[in-house]
Amino acid sequence: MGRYIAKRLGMMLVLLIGMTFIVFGSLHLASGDPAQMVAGASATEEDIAAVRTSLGLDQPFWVQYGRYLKRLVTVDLGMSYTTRQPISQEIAIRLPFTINLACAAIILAIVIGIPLGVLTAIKRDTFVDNLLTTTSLVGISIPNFWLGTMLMLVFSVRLGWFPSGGMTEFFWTPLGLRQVILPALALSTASIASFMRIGRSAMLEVLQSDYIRTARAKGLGKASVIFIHALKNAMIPLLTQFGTSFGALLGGAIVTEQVFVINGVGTYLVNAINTRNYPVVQSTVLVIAALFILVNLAVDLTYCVVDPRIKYE
Amino acid sequence: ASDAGMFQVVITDNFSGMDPLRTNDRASTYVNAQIYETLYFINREGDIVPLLAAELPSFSEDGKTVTIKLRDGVLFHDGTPFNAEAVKYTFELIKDPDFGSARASLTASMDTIETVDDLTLKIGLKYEDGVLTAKLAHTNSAIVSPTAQSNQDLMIDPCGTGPYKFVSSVSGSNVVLTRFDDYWGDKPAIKDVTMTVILEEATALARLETGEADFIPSLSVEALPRVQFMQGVTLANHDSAQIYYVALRPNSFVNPLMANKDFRTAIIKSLDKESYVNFVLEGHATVAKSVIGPRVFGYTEAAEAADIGFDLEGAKKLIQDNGWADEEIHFLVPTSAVYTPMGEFFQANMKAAGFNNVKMEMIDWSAWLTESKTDDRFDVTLAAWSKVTRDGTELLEPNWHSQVSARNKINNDAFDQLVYDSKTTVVAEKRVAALEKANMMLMQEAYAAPVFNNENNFAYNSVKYKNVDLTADGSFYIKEFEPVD
Amino acid sequence: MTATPMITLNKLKKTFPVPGSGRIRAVEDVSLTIYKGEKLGVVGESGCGKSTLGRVILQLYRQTSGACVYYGKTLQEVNPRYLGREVKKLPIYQRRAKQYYQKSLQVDLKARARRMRMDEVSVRANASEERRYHRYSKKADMLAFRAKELRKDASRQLREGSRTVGSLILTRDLPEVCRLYKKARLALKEAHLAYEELIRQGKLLSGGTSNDTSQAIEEQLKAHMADAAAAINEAETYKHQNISEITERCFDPAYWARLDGNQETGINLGKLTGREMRGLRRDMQVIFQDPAASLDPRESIGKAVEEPFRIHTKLGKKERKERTLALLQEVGLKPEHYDYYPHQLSGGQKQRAGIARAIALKPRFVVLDESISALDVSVQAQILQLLNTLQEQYGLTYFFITHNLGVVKHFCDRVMVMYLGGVCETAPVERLFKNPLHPYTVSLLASVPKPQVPDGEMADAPLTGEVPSALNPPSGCAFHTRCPKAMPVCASEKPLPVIAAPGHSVACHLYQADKQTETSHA
Amino acid sequence: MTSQATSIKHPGAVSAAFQKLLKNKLATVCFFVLIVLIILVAAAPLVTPYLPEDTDVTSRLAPGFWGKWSKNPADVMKVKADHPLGTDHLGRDMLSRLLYGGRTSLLVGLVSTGMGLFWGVIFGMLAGFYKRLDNIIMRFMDLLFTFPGILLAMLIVAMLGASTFNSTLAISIWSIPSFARMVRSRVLQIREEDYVMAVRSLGASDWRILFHHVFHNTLPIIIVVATMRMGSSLISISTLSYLGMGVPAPAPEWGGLIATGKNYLWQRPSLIVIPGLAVVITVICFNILGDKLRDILDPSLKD
Ligand SMILES: Nc1ncnc2c1ncn2[C@@H]1O[C@H](COP(=O)(O)OP(=O)(O)OP(=O)(O)O)[C@@H](O)[C@H]1O
Ligand SMILES: Nc1ncnc2c1ncn2[C@@H]1O[C@H](COP(=O)(O)OP(=O)(O)OP(=O)(O)O)[C@@H](O)[C@H]1O
Ligand SMILES: [Mg+2]
Ligand SMILES: [Mg+2]
Repeated sequence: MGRYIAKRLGMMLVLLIGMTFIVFGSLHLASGDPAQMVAGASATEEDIAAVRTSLGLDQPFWVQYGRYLKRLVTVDLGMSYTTRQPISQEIAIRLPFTINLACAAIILAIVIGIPLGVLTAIKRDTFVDNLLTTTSLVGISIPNFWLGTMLMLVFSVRLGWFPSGGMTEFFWTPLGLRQVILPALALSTASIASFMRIGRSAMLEVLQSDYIRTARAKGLGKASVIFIHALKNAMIPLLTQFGTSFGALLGGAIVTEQVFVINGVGTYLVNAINTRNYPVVQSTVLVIAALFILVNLAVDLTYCVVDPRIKYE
Repeated sequence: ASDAGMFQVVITDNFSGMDPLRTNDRASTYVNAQIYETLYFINREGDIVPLLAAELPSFSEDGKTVTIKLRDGVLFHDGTPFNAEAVKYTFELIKDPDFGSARASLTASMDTIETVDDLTLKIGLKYEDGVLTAKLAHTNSAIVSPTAQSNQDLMIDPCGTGPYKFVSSVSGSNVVLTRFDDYWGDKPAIKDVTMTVILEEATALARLETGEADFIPSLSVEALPRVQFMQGVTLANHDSAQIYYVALRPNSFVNPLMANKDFRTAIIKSLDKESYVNFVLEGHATVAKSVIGPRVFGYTEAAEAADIGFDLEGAKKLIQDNGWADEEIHFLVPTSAVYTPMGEFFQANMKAAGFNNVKMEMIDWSAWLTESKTDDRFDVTLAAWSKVTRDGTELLEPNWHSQVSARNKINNDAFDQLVYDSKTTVVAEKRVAALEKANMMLMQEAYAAPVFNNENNFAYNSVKYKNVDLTADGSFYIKEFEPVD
Repeated sequence: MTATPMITLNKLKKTFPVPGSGRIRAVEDVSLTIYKGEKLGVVGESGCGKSTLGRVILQLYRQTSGACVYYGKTLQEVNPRYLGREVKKLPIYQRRAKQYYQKSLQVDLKARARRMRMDEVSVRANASEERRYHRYSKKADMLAFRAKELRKDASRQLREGSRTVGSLILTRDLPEVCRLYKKARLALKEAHLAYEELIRQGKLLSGGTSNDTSQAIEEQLKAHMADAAAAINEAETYKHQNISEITERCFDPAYWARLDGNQETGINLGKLTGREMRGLRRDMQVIFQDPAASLDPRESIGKAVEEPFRIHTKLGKKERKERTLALLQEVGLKPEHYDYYPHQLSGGQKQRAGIARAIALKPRFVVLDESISALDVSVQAQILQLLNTLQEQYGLTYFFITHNLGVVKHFCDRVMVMYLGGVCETAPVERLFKNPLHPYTVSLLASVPKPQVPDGEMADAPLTGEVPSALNPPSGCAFHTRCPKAMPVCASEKPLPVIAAPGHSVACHLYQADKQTETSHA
Repeated sequence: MTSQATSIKHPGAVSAAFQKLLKNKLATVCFFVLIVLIILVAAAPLVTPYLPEDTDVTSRLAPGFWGKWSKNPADVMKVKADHPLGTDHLGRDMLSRLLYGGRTSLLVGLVSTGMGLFWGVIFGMLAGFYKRLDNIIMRFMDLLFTFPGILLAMLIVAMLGASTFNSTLAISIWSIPSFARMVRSRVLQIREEDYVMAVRSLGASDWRILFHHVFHNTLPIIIVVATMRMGSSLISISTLSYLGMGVPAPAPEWGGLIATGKNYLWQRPSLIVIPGLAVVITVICFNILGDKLRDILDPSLKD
């Protein structure tokens, strides 16, 4: 198990470093002169040259990359071109909202997805099963920015049930819950479909197991026991799906935040891309991807607890 | 957030920071106008009145020395006193090329700045400056506290003399202000203010509708039909000094033909600005025929004769005669609720006139600000001008003077001279004459085509607040607003 | 059987890694010579490594160690690149051998020192002394073991070197030898070019009759070959002279002979590059055990059988099809099968398609991996007849893997019996059936169901018990767990093959030390 | 199940699968919807007389045919027979914008799927076939996979600038890893098949084995994955356009139409509902087709 953990950690480190390289390298190639951006619109050639030297932009690529890594280690993500603020601070303010949204969405996905999956398994090959299975395909086919707008149109504009956007509190407060429900719903459709599939296959397995046969033979059919048994069965795929879904939700949150005007890292990133605020783009992408890697690491490590086989690997 | 006493302002533009000397975007101006003050102020009638100054400036015989008396008993938010030192410090900061002022030209005419006594300032000028007083009313020349400026980053931690002082902010997203109790003037009626940035106008409107927002200072035309029917919301407009124009770059590296006046004329003739204003803007603006608009110093009706105007047949003929149909025109359009449809519409216009190869490029507005100044970036672009100073020289000089403007690059000596003439005298008639000529030259030479003079549309919660209004340049002063009862 | 060897296997070994639990030893130290034109039957229980051996010979699996040398083509025809590399490496082999050996001597010294100390300690014996004694003894054993390993390493180096130059690897004048071999190689290269040119012309000019240019080339070829031979001859003069003192055995003529025996005059398949091996593939074919799996499901039979023509010849489309149809007919398929896909054929038909594909280019050596087991009896006979005819026509060599001892009896010339990856017994067919020596062979023959059982033959018990796992085969003789005649030595020591009679070798302790036992069985 | 599983093991599999597909009502509907859509989009000039950029501001924001039944008399008056889906804020015909926009969307989807497929298949085949390359290629793919959702595409657009080509490129790069993974796992299986060894024993070069045998046998899975990927590529391009990083205005694209339509959500919700429905329906059709194809071609993929 120790080796397993060490291997995972090493892998994560390699991925993180590879990622910094991709992010740094790709924006290094980007058009536009960062020195010009920093120096401002009215800067002269000399100003720009001075900025370039002071930022080390005249150094060879590897030196710059090395410095970049060094700064990253101290959680120094640089300065935003537009606000001249440390990016790490700006991200720290916004990240909680993005995570709030992603978490709410994943909870929604689990809470809706798995029971529906179990239902389809119990009603296997009936109309209900076919309908729900096909509907789950619809779930992954709707662009979430559009769904978000539609939800907003219906539930906040027409019906006025929920606020039409913004996020000021976390989802466990009453206000936060009202704020998060529409964006989380818009965001989670694809994940609901995935969790539904897991619920379905886990339940099918349970229904075919000896345990159920004996239970049936004995004449019991305690729904809750079956359900818990199914959940146990679904633990590993559930965890895996949790990892991948979380990534998908983080990615989707970038767009959903735009629709619902949530001041999260997604909005921050999109603005930065539009204003060519490269340091911000760089850091935001890095933070989102690193978060994803960390969540997957956590998932991997949880396997150790859940799946006894891994201990012996 | 439904704090009863909190006045909720929703801004639909990107907000960059709270240093008045370094920010020039609309959202920042909205915020900074509450926190900082200038020496002079242009009121709704267009008259310049003293604000932090005690009286209007007195010029010497030759007009090259100006003495300014300051108001007594003014305090900065950090408790330091406002005095001649502070003004001198601020102006020198603006002058300092290393500082990176948003509008260094505000102090361009100042040669020496001396403090005569604690409340008197003597400024030596390089030339007789007709725009000086107006410039001192510009938010970018707001007076900052020297101690605060040198000790903290005003971008995130502002400190001025204004009626409101800074409480907290979430970078780029909202700013909370509260009444400054040691304010020298009348105390504002509204105590607490939150200004929130919501870029999606639809969402902003939803907030207004649900009462989560009290005031939106600028609304796009698209929003108006919706706001009209909102309960308890008053929609108002105010004609403004803002001018939208099409800028043509005569020495573009993209298409060298831009140097040809007829080519530019053909472009301008193809633009159907009347239809644009009447239909797309649904009449919520007036068609502009002069670069210097009616609400700006330097406007004359005579200048409107120089406007080339929409002439589809003329444009077609020019294009056909010269075989310009396939000439590439690089049309750079900043993305915004106003510019995007305008760009699309004008591109369709140019196409209808026979330009088959108009390459329209959409670019974020703040990126446009920097990139449009680079050389081989565009042939034609859209731009707007709006200044607190509402002075024609202030419009022409930064945008077209060959020494100052990097964007439009007309490099026309005669024009430069006219602009120079317009600013180096305090005699109003002389200034107007020079500005008229320069204005006409811009239009005749097809360097620029005025499109429309904007109306500022704004909406507020009239159940809770009254006296809500904008100034002609579109900004507002919350200290004038009052709660109902 | 006056025979020229076709393929020799030297301590061929193949293991498969099994994730988590070590390695399966599918083929263990198989040494064997396959002669030109013979039909070698290979028998053994399921899983004993027959298929694997066949595939390793054809380099479909790369061997884990050992050598597989092919004599079906001459060196100048192939001119493999590894020769040059090997020649260049000769001094390295020599140097490394020396280093290993020197090191082993040092380790030996240390071991001896330990042992001396141990002896001192052993005189007195209280508890702590005893512990020290054990420590020394353990250490000494370890050192001795290391010395042995190092010496093995040294001789491994020499063995590798000897594959190219035989006992010349021992000479002090190795640089000179290398130079000469390099010269020979360059000549070979020229010869190879000339040979290829000849082939090309032979193909281009129908009938391949020699004209002036090709005669000139032939002459060049001869000249280059002569050059190469001369260079090698000159190198040979260094043989057994000026021997470098690498190991203690260097001056032993018996060792020289062994090293000379290692020298490969054929082509070591394991060292060929993929491209070179591809060139040889048309000579060496395989017909797979599972006909369904060995045909690409998405390729028609015609296409599959045509594939060799596409790969190795420049025949036109029409010609290819003609030949293919002829081939199909030859193996008993109908022309309409040309457009069939594998799933539309019966098992036997698929097998025939596989056979057709393998013999398409008239190979010299064919591995038949239970290729006719799936056929019905009449067709089996037909195919065997066909294989016989082909062999007579083209002098083919067969490596005939089967479970059907009857077929072996009638079809093969020689039989090899395998058990758990190793060779138990190799013998001419009549001899093996008349006089099986290895207990395993005896049981195997006894297991064949016979229509009537003659009374006297019930003495041999048929095979019983489970086949041990190839993951950790039994120590010593692999068969000892099931052997009716197992002796204590069988469990501890691996029997070496011994020549029981001309052409008959057997690996069993029964015949190891004492050859008289051989007769007892008969 | 087993009969299905074996049914893919022959060459007519794809056409046979297609026949089977048409036995499924839902799949048939989807198939024909897509066919109709492609025909409409390809024949756009015949369907509508307007070009997508033709402005007519006098009839801006006209409602579509449904306006006839509107309770609002102003809307009823605005209905124009020749704008069956109404017009946008510049008076451009929505039908033509929808159809020409569909051209862009489908084309970008197709090209990006194709490009992603091309490289994904190459990387997947190399990784699956050569153990030496496996690690390096797949680790790189893992790396690309660590950018969740559309983030990688956004990074690429941020780097290259927004344009139709760049967004196509971004989406295709983004889809390479999932193709590569799928193909690799299939190739790993195929590589161990006897027929691959048989062909090798004939002396076939690796290239021949890879492209004549391995590739052919990965085809079913490639078809399935590509069909489903078409759906996600379409979503991606419309998302990028919505964010202003995809197809630049004024060229119509479904996501871009939604983005502009959003400004008129209250006056003319159809401006956003219609292009949205177009995206959803198209993507659903691709996904359902892919799903059914998977059931038929590769039942092992079904959980
Ligand atoms: N590709 C492989 N990977 C791992 N192990 C293998 C592989 N191929 C064969 N083996 C193992 O090697 C051993 C020998 O297998 P092989 O196929 O050579 O047997 P065989 O003698 O041909 O048997 P049969 O008569 O049943 O065909 C077996 O234990 C088998 O499990
Ligand atoms: N799917 C198919 N399509 C067309 N022809 C087929 C198909 N399957 C079998 N055939 C033909 O039907 C005949 C009988 O095939 P079948 O597989 O039943 O033979 P079999 O009796 O099992 O023979 P074998 O002993 O060789 O396995 C063969 O000629 C074969 O080519
Ligand atoms: Mg076998
Ligand atoms: Mg059969």
